[in-house]
This record gives sequence, C-alpha cells and structure tokens, in this order.
Amino acid sequence: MITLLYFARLREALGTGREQIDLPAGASTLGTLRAQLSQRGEAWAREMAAGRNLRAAVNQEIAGPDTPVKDGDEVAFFPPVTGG
Amino acid sequence: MITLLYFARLREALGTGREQIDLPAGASTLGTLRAQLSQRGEAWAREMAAGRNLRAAVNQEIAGPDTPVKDGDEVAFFPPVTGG
Amino acid sequence: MDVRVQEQDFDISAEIAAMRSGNPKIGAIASFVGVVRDINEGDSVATMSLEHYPGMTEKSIAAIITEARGRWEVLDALVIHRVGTLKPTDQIVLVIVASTHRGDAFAACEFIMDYLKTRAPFWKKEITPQGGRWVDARVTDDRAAQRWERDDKQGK
Amino acid sequence: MDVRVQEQDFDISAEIAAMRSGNPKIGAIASFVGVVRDINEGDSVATMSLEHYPGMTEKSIAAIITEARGRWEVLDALVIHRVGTLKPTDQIVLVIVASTHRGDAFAACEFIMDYLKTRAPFWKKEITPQGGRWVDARVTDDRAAQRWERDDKQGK
Repeated sequence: MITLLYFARLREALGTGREQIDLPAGASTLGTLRAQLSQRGEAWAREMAAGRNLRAAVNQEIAGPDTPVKDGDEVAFFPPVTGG
Repeated sequence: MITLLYFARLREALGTGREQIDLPAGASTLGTLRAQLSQRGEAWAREMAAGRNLRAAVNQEIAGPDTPVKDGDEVAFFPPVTGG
Repeated sequence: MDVRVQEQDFDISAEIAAMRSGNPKIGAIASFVGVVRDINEGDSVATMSLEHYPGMTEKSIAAIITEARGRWEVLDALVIHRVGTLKPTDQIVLVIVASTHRGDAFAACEFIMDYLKTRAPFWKKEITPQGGRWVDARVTDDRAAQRWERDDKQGK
Repeated sequence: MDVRVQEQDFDISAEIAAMRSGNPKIGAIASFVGVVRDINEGDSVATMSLEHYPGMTEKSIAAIITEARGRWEVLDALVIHRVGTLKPTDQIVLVIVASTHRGDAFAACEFIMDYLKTRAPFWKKEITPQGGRWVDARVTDDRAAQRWERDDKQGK
C-alpha cells in the first residue's frame, strides 16, 4: 500500500485529496507511478500529463521523476506552491 | 551672531553644548571657523585639530570645510554618528 | 528556532519581545510580514483561502531555516504561516530573524522568505465575486529564490 | 511616511497594523528592530544613553526615506528612534517599509537602516561599571552605507 495525496487545484480537478492504493506493478519510481495514474481517465490524463507543471514529494521531501517509490511511502502531487 | 552646537564626546570635552557668538572676522567658511575655534585653548586645540575625525552641519545639513558660514547660521560640530 | 502553521493571527511585538528577552546577544532583528492585497492581477479579491500539506510544511520550513543558519549568523528565527480563510489587509506570513548584526539578520530573513515562496507547500485560492481561482506561481518568485543559488556559485 | 524621536518604547504590531489598514495595496512589510546588546567590544554594558541633535535628526531621516522612495516602490515607511537611557534587550530603533512586493520592502528597509547608521545624528554612550564611554563609529557601518553608492555607479 502507498498513500497518495493531492493538493489545491489538483485535488479539485481529480475530485480526491487522499487515497490508499496498492503500489501498481512497474511503478517503482515517481515518474512511472505518475504515468500509471495518468491512465485512470480523462481528468487524470490531463492533470498528470508529462507536460503539466506538477510538483511531487515522496515521504514529504520534494522528489523528481527518478525518485524511488516503495511500499508504505506517502506520495504527494501538487501544483507549484504559492504561499507567503 | 551665529549659534554653535556641540554634541556627545565633543560637548563633554569642551564643557559646553551651545553658545552664541559673533561670527569671527575671517571665518567665512566652516573650515576657517573651525581653525578660529581651535585657538580658544588646550581642549579646543585638541578637539578642533585638523586631523581630528569631526563632522559638522550648517543649518542642520551635513557640511564640509568649504561650506559658507554667515550671520544667523546654526553651526554644529560632532563626532561620527553612532545611532541605531 | 520555531515554525508554526495556524489559522489564528499573530502578534509580531510579542514574538520579538520573547526573542529579545531570551538572548541578550541579540542586536538586530529583521522581520517580514506578508499581507493579503486587495488587487491581484486585476480582480478585486473578496477573500483568500490557504491550503497546505500538514507535516511537509513544517519540515520544509525547518529545512529552510537550517540552511539559513549555515550561511549567516542566526541567533533565533521564527516562521508563522497562516492557513484557512483570510481577507485583504490580513497578515499571512511572519518571518523573524535575530542576529548580532543587521547584515546577517536582513540576508537570512529575505533568504527564508524567498525559499518559503518556492519550497513550502502552501497554495492560495482567491475567492472573488466571479468565483474561486487558484493563484498561479510567479516566475519572479522562482527568480528570487534562484538569486541565492547564483550567489553560492559565484562565491559572493 | 513618519519619523519619530522619542524616549518611550514602541509597539511594532500597532505600527504595522496602522500601515496595513491604511493602504490595501500593501502586500509586503519589511521591518528592522535594533536592540541594546549586553556585550559591546568586551565590556558588559549596564545601561546606554542616547543623545541626538533635535531638528536635524528628523530632517536627516526624512531625507533618507525620500531617497529610498526614489529608488524603490515604497507605499509607506516609518522610522522610530529612541533617545535617553536604555538597557540591554531594550529596543532602540524601528524601521518599517511597506511595499507591493517584498524585494522593494527588504531593499528599502535595509537601505534606510544603513544610511541612518552613518547620517542621522545620534550618539551612544555606554555606562559600564568602569564608567561612561562614547561608542566609536564602526568602519563596517560606513562600508554598509557605501554599498548603496557603489550600486548606483554600477547601475545595478
């Protein structure tokens, strides 16, 4: 199981903020996980598209496409931050 | 008449903070006024000496040796500032 | 060193007083307060809603403060970031840095603010009469943060 | 824009709140608080006495603020400088600059502080158990102020 979190515009577009799923087969990195998620349907394809300016964190640390993802991880996807 | 003001260490060394005097003959600039004042005695010679790191203002504006001094002016001498 | 994420407002006087009394070596305190503006890219903002990533927020700000402490003399630092609903003229964020001298305090305070703008997981949504709109990240914020990286490379 | 020289303490929260409510375009408020340290070049400071040049003080600070407004976008600015007797951990000086964006607020605030340190007629006297001693001007303060002049020449 991994925990998936979505924030802000992404959370609204996907209609969910948090889910727990089994780590999909072949999704051993953030990049491959994102590619898998993009196949869930229209909103997912649009929001998770490779060209989309999306940020991600694995276990609350900023992560890139090559960051490994393993069972038990907390993986978050979100738009560029706009705090302050 | 001109008003002379002395601040901080200078005020204490000269034993006065404010005086009014007739503009001395030949003291048409800050530099010549300072030279005249340095002839008033030992403390004056020491504190007003040319090599002494002293600042001055004429009518509350920072002034240099060539700044004109005329009747009615307020002339202040003081050490480099140390506020803040 | 302290990081707080909260809905309630903050009192900069009280925070600075606590820092001052806590360390008599402090000579300089630089601070920054971010405020909700009523105009953002043309529309009038009625209210603003701030979302964040609990857990990661605090960690990422703590990491920014740690990085600032490695670059400058920082005797104490505090970051408070508000979340929830805010309205124009409300305070959003507070950064306070205390040091012996003002150069360090100013630099570390601006550094923390610039990095917070690009690294701390907060998202602003403007609620205008026309509806809600997520605020886009600004290129100028990325540039402001990158400045500090250039400084490193040039050894300035 | 306001300049105050006073014996009593100041409340940065109240001053920032007044600025915020006065101008809804304000998005960034940078501020600086100078604090009496207990150690200055080795001796322990029991108290500190601040003298100034009434009239010229206010004028010179107002001129510094005017110069800052010519260089950066400054929506509001306030300088409060205390005089009289102060003790360690007391606040000495407050500079607040409000702008639309934080880069302008930080730069103008640091500029005002650096210029105030070399141009505003205040003098500090430390009263230690060994007696009174006028604080010497620091070369680092001259350098900090000169930085802004170099920036001009380089057109930065």
